[in-house]
Amino acid sequence: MSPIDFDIAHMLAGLLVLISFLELYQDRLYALLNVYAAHALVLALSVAWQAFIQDAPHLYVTAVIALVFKAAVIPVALHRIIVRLGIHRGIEKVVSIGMTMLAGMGLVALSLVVMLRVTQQAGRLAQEDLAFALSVVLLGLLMMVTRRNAVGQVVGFMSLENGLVLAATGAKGMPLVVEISVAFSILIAFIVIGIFLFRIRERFDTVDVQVMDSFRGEHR
Amino acid sequence: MIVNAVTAVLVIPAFAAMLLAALPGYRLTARINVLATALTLLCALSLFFGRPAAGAYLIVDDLNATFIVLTTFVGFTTSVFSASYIGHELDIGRLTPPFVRFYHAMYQVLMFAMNLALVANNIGLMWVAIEIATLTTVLMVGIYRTHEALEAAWKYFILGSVGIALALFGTILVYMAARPVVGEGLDAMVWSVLVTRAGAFDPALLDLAFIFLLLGYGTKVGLAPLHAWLPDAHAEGPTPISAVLSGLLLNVALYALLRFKMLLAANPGALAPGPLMVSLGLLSLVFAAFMLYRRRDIKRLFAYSSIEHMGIITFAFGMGGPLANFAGLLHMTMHSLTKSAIFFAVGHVAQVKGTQRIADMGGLTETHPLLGWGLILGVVAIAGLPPLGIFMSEFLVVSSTFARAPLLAIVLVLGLLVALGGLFLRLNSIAFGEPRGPAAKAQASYVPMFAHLFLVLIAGIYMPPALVAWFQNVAGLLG
Amino acid sequence: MTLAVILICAAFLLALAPFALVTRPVQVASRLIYGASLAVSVASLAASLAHLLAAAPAETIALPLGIPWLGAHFRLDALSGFFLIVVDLGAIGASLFALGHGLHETAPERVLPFYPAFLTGMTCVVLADDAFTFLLSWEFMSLTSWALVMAHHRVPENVRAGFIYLVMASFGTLCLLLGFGLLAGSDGHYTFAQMRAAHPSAAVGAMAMLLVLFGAGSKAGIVPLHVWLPLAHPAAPSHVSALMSGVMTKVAVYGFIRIVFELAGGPAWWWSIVVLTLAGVTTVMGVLYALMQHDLKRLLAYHTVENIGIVFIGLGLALAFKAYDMSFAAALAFTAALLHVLNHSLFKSLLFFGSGAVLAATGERDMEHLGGLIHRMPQTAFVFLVGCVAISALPPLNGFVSEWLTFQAILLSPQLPSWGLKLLVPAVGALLALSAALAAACFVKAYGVTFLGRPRTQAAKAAVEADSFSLAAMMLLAALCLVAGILPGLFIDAIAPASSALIGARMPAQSGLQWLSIIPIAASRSSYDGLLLFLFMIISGTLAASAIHRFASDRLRRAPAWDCGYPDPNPATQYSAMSFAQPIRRVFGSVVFQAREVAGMPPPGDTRPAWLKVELRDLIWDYLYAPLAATVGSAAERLNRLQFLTIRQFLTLVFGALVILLMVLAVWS
Amino acid sequence: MVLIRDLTIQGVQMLLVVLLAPLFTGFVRKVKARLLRRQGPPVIQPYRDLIRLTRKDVVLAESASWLFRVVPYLVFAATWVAASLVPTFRTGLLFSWSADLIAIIALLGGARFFLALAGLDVGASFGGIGSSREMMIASLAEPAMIMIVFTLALIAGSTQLSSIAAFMSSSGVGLRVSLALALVALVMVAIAENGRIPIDNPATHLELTMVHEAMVLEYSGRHLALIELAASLKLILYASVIACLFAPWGIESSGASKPALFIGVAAYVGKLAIAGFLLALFETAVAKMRVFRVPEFLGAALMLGLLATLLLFVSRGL
Repeated sequence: MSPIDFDIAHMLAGLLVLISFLELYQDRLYALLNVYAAHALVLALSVAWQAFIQDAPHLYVTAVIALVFKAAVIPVALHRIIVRLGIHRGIEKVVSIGMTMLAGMGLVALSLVVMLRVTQQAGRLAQEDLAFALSVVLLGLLMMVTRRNAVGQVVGFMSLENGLVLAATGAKGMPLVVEISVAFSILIAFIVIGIFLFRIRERFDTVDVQVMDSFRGEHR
Repeated sequence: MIVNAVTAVLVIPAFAAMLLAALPGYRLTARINVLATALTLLCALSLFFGRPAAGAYLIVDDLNATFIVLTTFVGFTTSVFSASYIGHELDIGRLTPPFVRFYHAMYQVLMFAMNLALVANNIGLMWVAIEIATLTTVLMVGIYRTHEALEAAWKYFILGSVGIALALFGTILVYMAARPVVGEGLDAMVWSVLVTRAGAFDPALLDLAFIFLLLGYGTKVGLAPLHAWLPDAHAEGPTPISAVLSGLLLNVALYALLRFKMLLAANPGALAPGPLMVSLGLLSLVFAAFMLYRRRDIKRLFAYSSIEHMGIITFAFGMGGPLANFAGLLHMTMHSLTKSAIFFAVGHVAQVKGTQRIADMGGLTETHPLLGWGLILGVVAIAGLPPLGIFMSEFLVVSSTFARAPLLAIVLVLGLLVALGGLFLRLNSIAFGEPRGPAAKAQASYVPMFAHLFLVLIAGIYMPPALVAWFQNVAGLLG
Repeated sequence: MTLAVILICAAFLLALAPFALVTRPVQVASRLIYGASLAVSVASLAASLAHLLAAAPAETIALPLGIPWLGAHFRLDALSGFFLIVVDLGAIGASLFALGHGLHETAPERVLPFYPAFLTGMTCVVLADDAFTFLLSWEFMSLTSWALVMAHHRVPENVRAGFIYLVMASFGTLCLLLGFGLLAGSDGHYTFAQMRAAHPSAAVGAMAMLLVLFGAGSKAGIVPLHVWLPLAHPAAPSHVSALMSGVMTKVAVYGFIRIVFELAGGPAWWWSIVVLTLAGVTTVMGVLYALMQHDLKRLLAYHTVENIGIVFIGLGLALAFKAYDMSFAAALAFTAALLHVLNHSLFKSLLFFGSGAVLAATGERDMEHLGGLIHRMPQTAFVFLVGCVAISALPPLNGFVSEWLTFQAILLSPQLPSWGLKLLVPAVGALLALSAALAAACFVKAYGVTFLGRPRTQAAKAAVEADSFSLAAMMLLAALCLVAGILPGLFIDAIAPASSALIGARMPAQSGLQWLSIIPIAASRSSYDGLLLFLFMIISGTLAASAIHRFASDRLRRAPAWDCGYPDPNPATQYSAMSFAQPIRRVFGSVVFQAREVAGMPPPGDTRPAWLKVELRDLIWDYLYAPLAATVGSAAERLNRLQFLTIRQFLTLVFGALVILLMVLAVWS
Repeated sequence: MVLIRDLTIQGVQMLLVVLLAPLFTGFVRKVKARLLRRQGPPVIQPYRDLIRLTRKDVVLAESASWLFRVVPYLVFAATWVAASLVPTFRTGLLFSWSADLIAIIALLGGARFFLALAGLDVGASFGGIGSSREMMIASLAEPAMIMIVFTLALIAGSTQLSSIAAFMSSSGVGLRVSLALALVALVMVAIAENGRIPIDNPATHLELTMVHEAMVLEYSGRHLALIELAASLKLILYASVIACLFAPWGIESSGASKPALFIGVAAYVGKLAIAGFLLALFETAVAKMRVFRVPEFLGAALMLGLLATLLLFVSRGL
């Protein structure tokens, strides 16, 4: 592998982490969706680049899925849902953005420490890829738990999943990557449909607590 | 493809699912459902006598043969139970015919997915199968379309998805660990290859992978604090599904964990998976034990009891060693049989009383003696009282633990005691006291329930040597 | 062969259970079950008596049941033979009693299936020779008796009693399980034969002893683990109460003896301090609790606590002597304990039968609603009186013999080298004497208020004598009480093989002695002859009676009671159970129960009645169990909030678990 | 031959105690009266009372049961048996080995048990008062007594009265603190057990503080006579026990010479006289206490008994 290949891969993966941070930073839904689209775009690029340098043509399929489905269809669909259902445009947060960012930094540090320690045998590419992927996963989770808003959480889950795809493509020669990304796309579609169809607007954490609480768990 | 027993346990449910999706009517479909599960069970039983060699995708070895037989057996009895249960649901109009069709199809898909997860030799395939199983059950949990059911299904879906994502990450990491040793490509995901070469893997990477797998599949197993979906999903779905969830799906997820634990056990440098499993197991046990006390919904009560028992099983496997592993396997089997029997009973109870609220169902032994005593017997079994099978496994777990780690055993014992208290506190207000609620006769088949309990009873007193040898062999495999 | 016979008997009993469900009508089922139980128990008793009296060597049988690679081991030796006799005697009495009494049962379908199974459980505990079989039978015994306690489940108290019972029973089982876990070691040597051969280290032995003390003690009813006992025993049907109090607690004692004296290795001297302290407290607390009761069956149940304390005093002494290799004294103490086991099982069953007969005749357990039954139920009253005398440890009945032997063992304590024991044992002796005297007071109360005086309610006035089966059972036991009281030598000799096996020594042979008296150590030291005393009393009483009737007036007039000239026809003016206990409550109750009496006396001219309220607190419950229950409750309440989190918060839990595990991995070296 | 002789001696002992008992009671009453500067009834008045009572009809309460009629005989028999086993003028009585000191206490306990039952039998309120107080007193007196037995048994190595007496008359005893404490405790117990002042007043009736008299309130005629006789027997029994334990001088031991027997009887009568005098003196000197002070009194006896036992180890240690 030539250094330039490596550098590009590295740069793309790093960019993904950076965009994850950007997502954390957003406080408007539309902006968040846009940033997510960028996230998926970078992922598609990264996967494509991996397909290129690993000489693994099936990865292009994954890249295409990422590009079409995640970078375009889903954000648009979510956009429409927001409009149709009249969801509040702001993002309610549990902790302030600053704190979230700090926590995010901590998570990135944690994932770097963990990954760099454990993957010494793997190639450098895989090593750093994995470190970034883990960061993205953790940041996605962080987003899910710090956003009260359903759409925010869906975006969190999607970026988490992007991290997984990044890891899967980084793992050289891994079979089933395409299948996995298809499976996840279906999963996400389900979530979006769930939000749309069942009008589960704010079930992650409700705005109108009193109404929704009565359906949660055992009746109090 | 040569049709052998292994493919049969996959093909039959898959085919039945398609058939059931297409067929209308209730009586016929319910019978087909039973027939399909019976056939699957027969095929699974034939695995005891001869099994095909492991392929790149499918494998049957001593470990999963046990699981397959257990799964197909409970699947069969549950389908029998489901026939009478769903009939009643149709009668009272809680379910409409289209939904019944959907339900039957999904039931077979679920059986297919679980069997696939069990026979999969490829860790990626296993992951996919478990995901299918999860999604199927999500749909089944939400089948009643009530607010509560949707809420439960949604919660299950979200938490399950996150779990599935974490498990996938772990799977990728295992592949990464295997790749330098086994080489790129499919082989690095084939379990039978992995386990023979695991000694050479990078231990640190395996450790990390195991953490993700533990959390990912642990979510499915229902270990605290990843359990949140479990009680609601059990409570709001149709009871046959609760029985299958508790009796089978949790086992399947645990089975996946065990497979990976074996990888770690085969690697001398890796972190011992024991302590992690032991602590999560104990945490689940103690947590669920306390949660039993404030339950007001009968199905949630037993859902928490499932968490508790999954904790015990995880604990036993975490302790390791032939005795504890044997106990864990035995406990798992006994728990599947008992818990599904309890859910059968609970299903009928909820139907005759028209509610799931414990407060509204007093004096069950007075109004419905057979049902009431069946439920009591089930609770007695699940609380680990003799002469039923769980007593034996708890005996082995506790006594073998106390000699090795006294403090853990004491926590374990306290957890068991608290759980027993919680279960019987609730049972008392269900089965005893002044009768409350309707006393109409139940239109139900008690055969599956008592068949399970009978098996559990027999196992508590006498276990056939062949089965024991089998278990011992598997316990040895688990390390 | 004997063992096989007994096991077949046990299996037969178990097989009876399903017949209870299918046989109709219920009367037939009742006769069938109890009759068959009676017959089987007689057979089993004959077998075990034959084994014990012939001093036959131990027999073992291994069946391919239980833990597969281990099998179920059974063993019949002197100790288990002795306890089998206790179990079978109790079973015979209870079955015979139930042949008549069982027809009064309101919920026979909840009693009949479990009754024979309960007997099987007790038999199997005594015979078990490996840890698994032992615990299985032990917990099976608990479970079946729990079901029997729940027979009258519509009474909320009973449901609560059953709950507490089951939790305590499981606590005990789990303690025993841990104890066995220790003794079995990590290799899983679960058979008693392996444990006997293992010679555990001092620390393991001590831990096991403590665990067994908790485990068996909770079943036997040692204070402070006794709380379930006075709730559960009375809740069951009376013949079952008799079995639970008279026999099941003895099976628990058996468990303690078997494990501590045989499997846990040589005792350390301080074991006996623990046992003796608990036993002394148990004895006195048991009887004080009993004195405060006015529920007849509960009073009897508390007396079981007291008597278990006496048994454990004997066992504690035996441990002390054994620790210092004073095997002769140990044999004396051990024999005293075992004899008391037998005696208590006899008279406690008898008393519970009596209370059952009263319950059947009047529907009342509350003594304050009874009275004057001696007129309506003279035969029951007579046999109940025998039981009362026996349990109050009065000569010439059997209760006195075992307490006397215990005193003799206590008197050997100065020879113990340990100063702690030297000083403790006399104090325990004082407690024992105190409890004996209080027991007498308590049974004067129980008998006097229930059977004597005038009927306090219509129910008591309308009572009828018990049926002949019940009476036969009670008379059988009363006769046995007398026989064991006047011919104790025979019983002591029967215990000797058990004592030789476990202590390594036995009391000198008694049956050959002049006049059948018993001499524990030496004739100059102490001796007792119940037979002679009995004859002596009969002769002198007859002498006095005949002399008076011969030489003086034998005329008799009936007249209203004098009562110092203030007779009141209202039976409520009689002394009640509460008022009888008042002096003792004043003396002991203020400390032990924080008893408070609140009296309200209306001013002169006010026609309202005066009132007196007595408040008693159960300190053990208040300071031990209530906080425990509150802790569990509050923990449950706090944790229960986790049921009502939002999905996001649940996700936070998952996330937190992930981060923590990752951090652990990061710092892992 | 020896058996017949022993039987005779045992018979003499039985007759002796039963004959002396009323006399002893009468003697105490007389001394008390004299100490109070009253003339007092003649010493043989108790005999007259008993004879008169036996001639009278029994008036039985309507609610009384068969137990009520049996109890006097039982009480008398138990007390008599107990009293005939205490060495008075001779140790090693024929049947003395059939019951040791503990058994004697238990026999008395049995007598009290039945008497208390009889108190409850009629169903009148006074009987209940008596029974309940009697059992309360007994519940403290009996353990105290047992502790005294412990002390003596530990010193003498026996609970057999004969052996203890023999040991006490031997030279090996010496003066011991424990023995002194035990003596004091024993006297206190004896006072309580016999219902003497300050615990109970045997001469009163119809007083809220009465114990024994309240129990036997419904008895009349021959029944009452037996009970009264049993009470006297109990008193003389305690006097004899104290005498043979703490003043074992003059008791004939195993030898059977007739002069020794006569010396024994004479010594016994002398000891009884002294005991009776001391009792009367004590009773005139103190006042009756409230019933709820009794536990304190007996609690003190119990403590003394326990202390005596424990001090034994100390004095042995020296």
